[in-house]
Amino acid sequence: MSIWEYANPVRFMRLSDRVLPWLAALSAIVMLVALVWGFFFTPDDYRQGSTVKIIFIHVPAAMIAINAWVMMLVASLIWLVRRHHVSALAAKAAAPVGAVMTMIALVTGAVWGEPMWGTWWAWDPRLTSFLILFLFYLGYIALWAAIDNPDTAADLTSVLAIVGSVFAVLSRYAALIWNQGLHQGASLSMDRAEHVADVFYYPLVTAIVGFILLFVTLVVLRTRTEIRARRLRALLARESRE
Amino acid sequence: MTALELAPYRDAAPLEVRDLACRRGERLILEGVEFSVPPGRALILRAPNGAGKTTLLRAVARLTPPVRGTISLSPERMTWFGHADGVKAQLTVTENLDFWARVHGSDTIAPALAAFRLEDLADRPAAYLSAGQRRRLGLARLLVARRPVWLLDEPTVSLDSATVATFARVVGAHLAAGGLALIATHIPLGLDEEDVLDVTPFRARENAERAHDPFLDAGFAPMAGARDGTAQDGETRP
Amino acid sequence: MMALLGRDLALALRSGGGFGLSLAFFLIVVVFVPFGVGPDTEVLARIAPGVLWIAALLSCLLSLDRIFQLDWEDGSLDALVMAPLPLEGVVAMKALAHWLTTGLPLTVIAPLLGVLLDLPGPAAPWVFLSLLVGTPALSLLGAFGAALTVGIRRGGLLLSLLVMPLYIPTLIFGALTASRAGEGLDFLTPFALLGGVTLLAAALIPFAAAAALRINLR
Amino acid sequence: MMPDLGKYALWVLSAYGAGLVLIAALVIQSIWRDRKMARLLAEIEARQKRSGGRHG
Repeated sequence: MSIWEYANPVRFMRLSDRVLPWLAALSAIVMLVALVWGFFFTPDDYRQGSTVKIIFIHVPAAMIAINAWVMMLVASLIWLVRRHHVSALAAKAAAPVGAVMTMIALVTGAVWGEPMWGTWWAWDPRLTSFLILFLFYLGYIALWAAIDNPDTAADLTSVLAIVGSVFAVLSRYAALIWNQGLHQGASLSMDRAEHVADVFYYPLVTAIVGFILLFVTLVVLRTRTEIRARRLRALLARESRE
Repeated sequence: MTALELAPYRDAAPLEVRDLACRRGERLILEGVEFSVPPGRALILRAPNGAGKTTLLRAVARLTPPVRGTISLSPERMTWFGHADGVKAQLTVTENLDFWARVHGSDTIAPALAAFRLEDLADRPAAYLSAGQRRRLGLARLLVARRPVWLLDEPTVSLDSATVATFARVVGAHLAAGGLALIATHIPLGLDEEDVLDVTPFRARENAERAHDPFLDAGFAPMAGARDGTAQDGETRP
Repeated sequence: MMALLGRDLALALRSGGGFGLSLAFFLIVVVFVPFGVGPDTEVLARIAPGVLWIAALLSCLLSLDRIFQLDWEDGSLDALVMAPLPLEGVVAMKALAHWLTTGLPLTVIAPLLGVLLDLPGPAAPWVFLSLLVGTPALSLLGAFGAALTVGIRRGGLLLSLLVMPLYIPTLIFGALTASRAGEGLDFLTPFALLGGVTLLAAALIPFAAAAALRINLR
Repeated sequence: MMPDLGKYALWVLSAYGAGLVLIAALVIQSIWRDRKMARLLAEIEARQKRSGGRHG
């Protein structure tokens, strides 16, 4: 039994039907724990005061924003190579989630930046990169929406995801050269002791796990919606043929 | 009218199609299509609109890759002529044809102009041609391309009977030179060398269509309706 | 190949649509900037390189949808795919034709229009050179966007939405080259990167656009 | 209960507020659309089942 079995829409529906409630409950619990922990039970930072609490939304959202695009790229490649419909539809399903996460990262970043840097918006390379990423999400979603034939749409958006990835990475470096920024370095890395104290580190990791679970839950749910939409389309097409 | 003669095509070979299945969009339209056209013959595809004549032609041309099946000749030996004639209004008749001649590496367009009675119009911009003249110019591309297999989708649509006769004469000369043609049309050209194939029997059957489209799988049915509420409730409850 | 280039150039010049209109649009945008930001020559001089780049980029967008749309509508594209030309080459030639009729004229008049914006003397040649090196990437990426949207009715707006994010590296490096040259700073790094982006686009985009065209023709 | 957020209370609360509202909107939209699609599909399935045994 290989993992590709679940690329069959019917099998995917059966499996996800069983898994989704547990996944949803788990992600809700972890999210709740992380945010309550982060909001109520973490101390203020000596430099940033209570604004440091924003990290528990800002950083996980930003991580999901980037990794959702990576996941879409991988799913697109799988669709192009192996023609598994679920893969293409999962990429489609992930795009709005990624776009909203990007928006959350931008909004919380702006709200965090105002007291810290004294401005709502700085054209700092990292913020700029997220804005650019948001534009890529918009284009990707718009292309899916504009094409009537779903297989054609899956193919074309996959090509766009590949080319877009190359140019998104280029834009990232372009933004770096364009304006060396205000952002602090990675807030979370292997040598965490240097960057984030334990009191922030553990709730932050919990929040990241929670966001990942939320992302997976939403993508599974939305993929189910897309599969149903495809089935609906196929049934209507067959009906109109009679 | 003098008889039209074309230089014979080299290495003439029959077009054999075996067990071809083709799709339009995501749907399987035709399956099990089998036919063979020897050099010097034309096969007329007949069927009501929407039955898949164009789909079949595009599959043979590999414009839409077939789902299954074999086609004995490669697309490099075929020319395509569809509903739209590919004529550029801003270019003259000569420029239009010259372009396709250069693309296909042919050295002369004179025979093509002659065959479609376009010599007198050679320097006229295509914008000033009548609908029939324009269509003839589009069809003249077939002669310039010098390929032995012609795939024609409704070539005689909107043509008057004189132009149809001209066109039939050109197709006749093409066949006499060892070429072959696959023509989707409602109006037979009245050629001596034509056979007719009805596409309707090849329409994809229900179970073949289902096998092609995983979203028509019967396994969906029990879950799509009744059990739906349960799946998402976990999402709202916590 | 040359036949295709010749035909596309002739079509662009005779139809009068793309060629003249892009230049006129470029002129209008550049003229509008002082109306928007005020006639202060110091301010204008500082933003001139960026304004010229943005105006050129927007003018370039206008004619993108013509790259494949007309050939798609009249059936020439089907015939071209069956013709003995690699589709990647067709894409490259069409992008080249677009550049020769849009990017190149824009490049040539940009330093002249710079006069209207008090473009600093040392920046003028670099506005020209950066546009010369950068605009081919705009045409190539535009051809990719045009290939993606060729089957979509009224896809012009979508085309812009898809293509503009892809233009970001070119815009950043191009405008940076020109403005740094004006300020007497190091401009060779962004200039080299600008050339790098164009080369990458030239290497990658014909394949991606040809793939998109094949998908759309199915 | 409420932690003392000091002078940054407004910023912290609005960041959490905005983040949670966006997440909630996404979750609700996802659920709503899935339900709607499931309902539409169920209707069509039922109709096709009624209108002849050939459909599955």
